[in-house]
Amino acid sequence: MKPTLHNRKTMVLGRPNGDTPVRAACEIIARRREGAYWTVSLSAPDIAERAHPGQFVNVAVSGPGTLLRRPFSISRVSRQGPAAGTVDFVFDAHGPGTGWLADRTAHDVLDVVGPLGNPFPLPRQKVSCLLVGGGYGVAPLFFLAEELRREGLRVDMIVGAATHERIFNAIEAKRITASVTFTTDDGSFGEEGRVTDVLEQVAKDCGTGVVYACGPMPMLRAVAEQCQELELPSQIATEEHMACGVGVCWTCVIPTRTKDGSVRMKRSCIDGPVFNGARIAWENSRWEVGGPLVTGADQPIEEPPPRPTDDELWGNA
Amino acid sequence: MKPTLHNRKTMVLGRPNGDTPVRAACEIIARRREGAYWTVSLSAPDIAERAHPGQFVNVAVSGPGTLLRRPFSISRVSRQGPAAGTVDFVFDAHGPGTGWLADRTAHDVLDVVGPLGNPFPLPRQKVSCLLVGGGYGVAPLFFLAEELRREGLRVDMIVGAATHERIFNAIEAKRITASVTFTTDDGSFGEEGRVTDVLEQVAKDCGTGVVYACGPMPMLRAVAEQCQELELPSQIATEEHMACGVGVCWTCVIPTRTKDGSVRMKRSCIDGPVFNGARIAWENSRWEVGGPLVTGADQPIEEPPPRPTDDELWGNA
Amino acid sequence: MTDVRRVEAPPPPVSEEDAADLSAVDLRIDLGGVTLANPITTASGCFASGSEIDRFFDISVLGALVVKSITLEPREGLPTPRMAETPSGMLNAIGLQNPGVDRWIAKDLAWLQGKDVPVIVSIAGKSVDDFRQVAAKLRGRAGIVGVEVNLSCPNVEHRGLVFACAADPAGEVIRAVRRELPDLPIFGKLTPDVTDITAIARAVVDAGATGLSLINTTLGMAIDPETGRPRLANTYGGLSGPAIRPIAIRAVHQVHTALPDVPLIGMGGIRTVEDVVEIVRAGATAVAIGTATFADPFVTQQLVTDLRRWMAVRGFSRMDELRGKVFPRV
Amino acid sequence: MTDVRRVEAPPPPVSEEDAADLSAVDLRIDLGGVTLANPITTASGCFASGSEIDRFFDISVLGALVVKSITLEPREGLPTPRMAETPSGMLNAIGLQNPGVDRWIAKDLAWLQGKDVPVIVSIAGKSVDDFRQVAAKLRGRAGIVGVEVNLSCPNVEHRGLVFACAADPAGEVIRAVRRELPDLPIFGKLTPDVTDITAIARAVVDAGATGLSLINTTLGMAIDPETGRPRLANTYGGLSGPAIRPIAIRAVHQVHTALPDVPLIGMGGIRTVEDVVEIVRAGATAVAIGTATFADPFVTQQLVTDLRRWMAVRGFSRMDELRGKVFPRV
Ligand SMILES: Cc1cc2nc3c(=O)[nH]c(=O)nc-3n(C[C@H](O)[C@H](O)[C@H](O)COP(=O)(O)OP(=O)(O)OC[C@H]3O[C@@H](n4cnc5c(N)ncnc54)[C@H](O)[C@@H]3O)c2cc1C
Ligand SMILES: Cc1cc2nc3c(=O)[nH]c(=O)nc-3n(C[C@H](O)[C@H](O)[C@H](O)COP(=O)(O)OP(=O)(O)OC[C@H]3O[C@@H](n4cnc5c(N)ncnc54)[C@H](O)[C@@H]3O)c2cc1C
Ligand SMILES: Cc1cc2nc3c(=O)[nH]c(=O)nc-3n(C[C@H](O)[C@H](O)[C@H](O)COP(=O)(O)O)c2cc1C
Ligand SMILES: Cc1cc2nc3c(=O)[nH]c(=O)nc-3n(C[C@H](O)[C@H](O)[C@H](O)COP(=O)(O)O)c2cc1C
Ligand code: FES
Ligand code: FES
Repeated sequence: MKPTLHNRKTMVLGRPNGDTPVRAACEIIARRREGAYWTVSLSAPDIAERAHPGQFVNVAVSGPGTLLRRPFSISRVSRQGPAAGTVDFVFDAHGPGTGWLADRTAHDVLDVVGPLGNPFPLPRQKVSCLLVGGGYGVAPLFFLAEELRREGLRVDMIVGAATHERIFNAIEAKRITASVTFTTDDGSFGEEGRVTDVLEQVAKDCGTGVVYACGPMPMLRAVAEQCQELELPSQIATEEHMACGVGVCWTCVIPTRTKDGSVRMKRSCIDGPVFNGARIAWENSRWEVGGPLVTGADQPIEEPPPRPTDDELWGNA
Repeated sequence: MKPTLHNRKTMVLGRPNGDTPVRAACEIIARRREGAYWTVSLSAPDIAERAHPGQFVNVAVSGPGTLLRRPFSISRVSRQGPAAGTVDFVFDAHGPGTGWLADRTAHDVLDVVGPLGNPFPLPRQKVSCLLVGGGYGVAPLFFLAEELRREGLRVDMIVGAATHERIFNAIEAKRITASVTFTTDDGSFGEEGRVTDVLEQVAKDCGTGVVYACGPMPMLRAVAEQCQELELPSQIATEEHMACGVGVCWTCVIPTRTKDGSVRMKRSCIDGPVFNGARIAWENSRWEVGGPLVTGADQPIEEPPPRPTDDELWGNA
Repeated sequence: MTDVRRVEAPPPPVSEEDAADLSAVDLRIDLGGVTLANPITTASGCFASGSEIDRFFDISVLGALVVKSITLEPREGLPTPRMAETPSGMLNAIGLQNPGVDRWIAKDLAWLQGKDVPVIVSIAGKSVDDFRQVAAKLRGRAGIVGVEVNLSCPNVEHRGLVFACAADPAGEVIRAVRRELPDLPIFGKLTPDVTDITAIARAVVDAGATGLSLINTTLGMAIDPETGRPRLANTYGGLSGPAIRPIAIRAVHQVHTALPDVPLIGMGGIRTVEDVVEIVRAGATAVAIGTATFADPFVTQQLVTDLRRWMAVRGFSRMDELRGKVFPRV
Repeated sequence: MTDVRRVEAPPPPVSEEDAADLSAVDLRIDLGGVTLANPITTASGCFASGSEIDRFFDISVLGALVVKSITLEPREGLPTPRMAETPSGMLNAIGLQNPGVDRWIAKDLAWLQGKDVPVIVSIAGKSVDDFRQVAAKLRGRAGIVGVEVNLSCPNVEHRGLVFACAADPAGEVIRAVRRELPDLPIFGKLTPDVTDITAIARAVVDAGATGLSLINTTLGMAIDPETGRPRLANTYGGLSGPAIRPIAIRAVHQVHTALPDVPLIGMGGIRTVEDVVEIVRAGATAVAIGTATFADPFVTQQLVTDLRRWMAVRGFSRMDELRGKVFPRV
């Protein structure tokens, strides 16, 4: 039995090499309310070092009878500067696990496994990127936007939510994008409607080459299906109930289509959570698109520009 | 449906009359370490008002999978003065429930049901009282000692524990008694040995008329059996695993002997926890007396003085 | 999940608007021909015969009270320890301690008759004739609206296997009780520890039971790792509490699906109003609260209030809008 | 009770004195003729085929690895949601998703053969012949030290009842597998959802099983009170986790008492070293960890360390000083 503990001081368990997840005791450095959400910053140098946009952390929560961890997308990591070694995530407190998390305060220690899952693949071509986020799904897109900009790519954003309060960090969205369009279901901020009501126009205006999306599953389905109709490549960060988060239980599957057209259930925690939107077999999923979201989808697309193939764009992802 | 909430401000549920238990949200006013134990003071005016020595509170504890409350003897109540409306209990942190309690701090709120159980009956005759306590079982005897002294009765004490560290509050024991004898198993404080090694001599020296005891069950058995041999009336505060604490589950039973000699399983939470020591059918219980505890028990007692009957002493208790 | 244990702040005073909604909710149920004011009852053995909890609140707010199982002779039960806590549950092995039917009638039933609460008497026995004799003594007594037959007792005439483990002995007991009590609703109480609970359910109903109570505890064991001693004096005991709720929901749903017209008293780990709604949706007509009372003596009273509010807020007005209402996933 | 979830500080560096004690502990077990380095194994379906957890630690520290059940044909399993959390437990309905035995041998077994860990292959099927064919394909493969026959699968030839619900079909499956694998230890995996688990256990052993694995999940259900939808797409699912530990301890103790010479792989809610000792005392030879890995991917590795230390501190030196050691209460 070799010890797998490579860093006793900060209580981290895992392999010392840099491409595997670890389990770490992470002190909460800061927590703050942002609109309807909570942001937590953790001191987690081992996770920060290994994390890429689209990955998630799996956090142990407490409370009577709670057993399983709760997955949250990584919304930011700092590798340098005063906050070096921190990992942030953003959450919506609506159930017992997230409720318990909302009661934590600075200096409390969380038990975290991460980073988990496959990150968003970055395009291998110089294309303009449109990031579509709903609710707290916007947060990890900020982390992605940073990386895309570091690669010298144009980033536009569509940020949607039910109400103004649920628009996550509009200021940051404006700061890091070439353009941002807001939508709310009730029209209390930005355009009234859903992200898919503006997607086609925004994509046209911004010369979008690829779409990235994160948010509620019905929204993701609508975005992915619209992208397919618009012949826009998309990468979708999915969300399915996860028991383990590490690939051993097969609870978190998403139906995907292989190249020969058959449907395979892929584990979103290890083969995802990011999937190529065109490969998800949405019609085999339980996610339904709400009525208003699909309007406009049946209009014919004029002048389809030549598009790169998936292989050209993502390699094997 | 009549509301049974009679005091909204402090969140107390129960009947407004003064002889029934309540359920109350109780703020921790203070907690402190005393030797091997923790003392917690709760703001619990409704419980303080109704409590008598020998009764207990049933405290909800948390932690994964914990369901049942934990019973603790009331060690002190204040009805007047600056600490009016407080209820104290003393505990030994050894398991998940008591471990969780040890992590609470001032201003945390505990969910408490009490006061529960039958109190120690006070003698109806002017007798000298010997209080025998083991471990944390000493704490509720302080509450009893106060009441006995208020009745003008002489109070002596035997305080035993495994080690010096586990002798609860020796200073207070000295303060409130006419005499106190300490015993430790390892001789690190007071006499080396068990409480029962000194009981006969102390009782003789102090002219003891009645014995009250609280502590671990094997000690209680030894004390009760020794008292019976010495023809000393005894009142014993028992401790049995309790699921409900309020008399509805029948898990907490103690075998007692009726006047006709048959054994009846009595609920210690509602018919006890205090029982007349001579009525407990110890030989039907699971409690065994450790070897050294019973030495001396087979010496004949000389000159047995005339003793009051149970009825004369306790009435019906 | 939702096993909140802190004392909650009492609900804010009911506004006039709310009050209108609350009064629109009719919690009454028909339980095998008897109308109860609401579906909240007590699980046998978890509420004694009512007087202990009546110290906390007036127990007449409950839909009905199911008392601790009563046997022909007094029983002192098993040695201690009789209980052990387990993750989100507990084990018990009490051994049916009770004063015997005669003393129970004289003392406990007499007290209950002074309270305005419908009583369902749980009866137990070691042989078919035991059950029959207890039933006979209950005939014609005021206040009793039903009998629950605890079929999870060891049958001394049949290798000590519990009656509810096989269709034949379970049916035999019900027939004997039915003969003595032709007009009272009779509920057969089943154990989940069987290969096919619907087969036993069917046999018990065919034998004359009005309805079924499910589930009794499931058999479990715990051992102290240090000493190697079983945590219960009886070695094995019954597991109850939130841990078994998924088993209870499954059993109620299976039996309700097989026998949709049979009234069910559902129980097993019910603690919150969400749990009550869950088991009613699974098919329960009435809901019995057991172990939850140990954690909170007020829980049954609270659930009556909470259920009314839960329904009012969502626009439900009658229990049968919820009972058995499970919708397939799209 | 002891379901600690915080990351614990690592144990202090082992002093020389301690080291002496630790080395005095021999964790080896004999599991049906095969020697394993320690009793800690994985529960089928809770560790995939090892490579995912090998990212966290070297899985060769484990006594053995029981892989996810493999069927003849690839299976994509059931729709989602496939899991729901319950008090101290979870429900799952995966539907035996797996790549089929051929692809499993080519990819997963090949990977495992590169690791130094004994493999027990869990096999499943819809018919007796399904099991037989999978078994035949495993014959003579390196690295495989045993086969676990998942008898808790619905038997399509017999009204969809699971094989382990009756003695005859369970025995038939074992006989078929035994014919194909005359020399390998075979473990029959039983469901607790039967009236008499010892009867099934006996039938499975009589049919040629070397040992038994118990318990599989117990059938449960959860319903969303708001929507009335079952929380699982499959309506019913298997309950696992600490909630069912008392049922597992009881089943292992019952079967070990009835069949003391039969090696048992015990499982069901095991999470801490105290739980491991508890189920070994109940009668388990090896201990499989399931749901606990979901909460902590390191738990199996940790338990090997913890078990050695637990024994050293108390002066135990061999597993058979603990196995089956339950002492009656005085
Ligand atoms: C890859 C991934 C990334 C996520 N990122 C975020 C994030 O950045 N911020 C955020 O607020 N939430 C995120 N979620 C959802 C978050 O995990 C759930 O909201 C959370 O688990 C709910 O726990 P609860 O106990 O508060 O609520 P409950 O709804 O009571 O949870 C009960 C059970 O259902 C599961 N569950 C409930 N909702 C979801 C959901 N939407 N997705 C998956 N499982 C769910 C829980 O894990 C738990 O097992 C993410 C989920 C996944 C799978
Ligand atoms: C009437 C009464 C008064 C008590 N007064 C005190 C007191 O003043 N101070 C104090 O420290 N302790 C007292 N105890 C014992 C105290 O209740 C237990 O130590 C405590 O419940 C242990 O909980 P745990 O989770 O820490 O430990 P664990 O041992 O893990 O508890 C597991 C289960 O066993 C039960 N249990 C364990 N030990 C005992 C015990 N000795 N008696 C009854 N149930 C037990 C617990 O309630 C729980 O259900 C009293 C017990 C009773 C019955
Ligand atoms: C301490 C205790 C005693 C019980 N006694 C009886 C009994 O006498 N008769 C009976 O039919 N069921 C008895 N039960 C079972 C309960 O009535 C109920 O079926 C079971 O506990 C499941 O419900 P719960 O999880 O809400 O407790 C008892 C349960 C407990 C916990
Ligand atoms: C998600 C999941 C998948 C499972 N898949 C299988 C399986 O494929 N074959 C099998 O025999 N048991 C399977 N089981 C049952 C476990 O092997 C084990 O018997 C059960 O979960 C009890 O152990 P636990 O409480 O430690 O999880 C599965 C359990 C879970 C939770
Ligand atoms: S959550 Fe377990 S495999 Fe994905
Ligand atoms: S603890 Fe329930 S009756 Fe005493």
